[in-house]
Amino acid sequence: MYAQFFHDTIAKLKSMSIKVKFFARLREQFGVSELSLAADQTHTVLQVWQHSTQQPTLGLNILTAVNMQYVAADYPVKDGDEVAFFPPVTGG
Amino acid sequence: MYAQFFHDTIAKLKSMSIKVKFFARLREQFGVSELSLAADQTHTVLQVWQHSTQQPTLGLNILTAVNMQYVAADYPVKDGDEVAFFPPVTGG
Amino acid sequence: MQIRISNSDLDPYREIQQYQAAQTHLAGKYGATTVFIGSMREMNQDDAVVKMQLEHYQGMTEQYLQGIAQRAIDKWGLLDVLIVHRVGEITPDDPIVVVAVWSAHRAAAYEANRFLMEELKSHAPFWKKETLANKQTRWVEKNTPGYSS
Amino acid sequence: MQIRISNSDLDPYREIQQYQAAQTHLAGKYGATTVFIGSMREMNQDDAVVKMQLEHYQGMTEQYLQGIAQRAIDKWGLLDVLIVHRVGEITPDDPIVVVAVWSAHRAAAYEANRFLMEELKSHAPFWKKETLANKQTRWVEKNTPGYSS
Repeated sequence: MYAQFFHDTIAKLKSMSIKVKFFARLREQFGVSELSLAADQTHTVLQVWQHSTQQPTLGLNILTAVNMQYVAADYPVKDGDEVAFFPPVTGG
Repeated sequence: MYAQFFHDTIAKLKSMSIKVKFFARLREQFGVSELSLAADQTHTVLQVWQHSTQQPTLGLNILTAVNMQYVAADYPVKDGDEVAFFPPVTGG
Repeated sequence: MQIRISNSDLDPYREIQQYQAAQTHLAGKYGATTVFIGSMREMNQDDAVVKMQLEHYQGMTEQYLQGIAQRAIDKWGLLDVLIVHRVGEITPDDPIVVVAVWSAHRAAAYEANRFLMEELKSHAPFWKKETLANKQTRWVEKNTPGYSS
Repeated sequence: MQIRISNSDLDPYREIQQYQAAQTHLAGKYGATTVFIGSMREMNQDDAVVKMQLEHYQGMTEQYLQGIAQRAIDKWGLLDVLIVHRVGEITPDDPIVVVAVWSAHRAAAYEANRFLMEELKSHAPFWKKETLANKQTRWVEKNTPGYSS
């Protein structure tokens, strides 16, 4: 019982926030590569963007990923997720 | 005048025949890789084939070249030409 | 299959040779190997470029490249795939990416290699920041087309 | 451009590296290099093959390959082309042909490389005679298709 309580609490503490990442031009523009958001403020990728950048809209050419998978702006975000925003990719 | 005569004669001697080459399976089949034909017996690639192999027809999959360029069986052959016959190519 | 992100100088041909030599399952099985090597040019969009910073999204990049390599292996029945991509600071003539594909026959090797490069260029999270001869810097935000019209 | 017929063992990656290193005009100009390497497989048409004799029409082969290399350079504006083809006796896993193309951009490099291999396979005067595991010999008289349907 006691062990279960600790297990649950640690799991909660670990996942009580959303990790937000910015890359390349966006990282420079916002002056930050990574920040944490409280999970209760956010329900979609767009809302994560709004809360973390204070910008109402997400530029059409900005790419979005949750847990390292490409997703659309209306994708639901949950506790412990890693959400990333970045400009068009130019590898190779 | 004299020099011109020698020049013409040497040119004639050098080119009084047609060089015939066989490759791969054809070389093995006819037991010869190269032979010479008198130029006056032959007018086309097909005739070169007939005279050098004693076979009346040229197999459809046999490739023919004159002076190292692909040509058709009715291509005219002249003194000094190199005529080659070979099976489908399989390089690479 | 190997996917590798390299923070230091790449020797593309040695990468391939060493990888191939270690893949004993390949010996005698592959009839076709295709290789693509992308290298840094000294000019881009009519400007002289003196250096370039290559950034990537660690974790997502590897996962993405593994995904496309596996898709290519499944789709074309490839024998093996190697992808090595450079990150960090590079100068003109430096290799940026190596994609090598081993296959029984050439059609699969050509098509899979091109598929991998198009997917990598379109979706793998890498970014390039150029430093021009006049010291200005700029983010590259578009690629050249992969298929000529 | 270099066209070479080799009667001895080929080290394909070293061939490319050495050739490229000698082409100082390439430095900083090429963004894309494509390579095709054809190698001998231990199986052909469901039979185990122990060795192979590669024959060519000396003179015509070189002339033909130079012709297609020049056509590719002209058509795609390539920076350079290297073709090396093995002749003589080889065993499984040995390289048979190397085609390398240097270009500013990748579309040209991919398309030209494939064009060169298809032309080489269809028309360059080379022939293969296989020796099977049961000691039988046979001339190969058809190639696998270059484009998958």
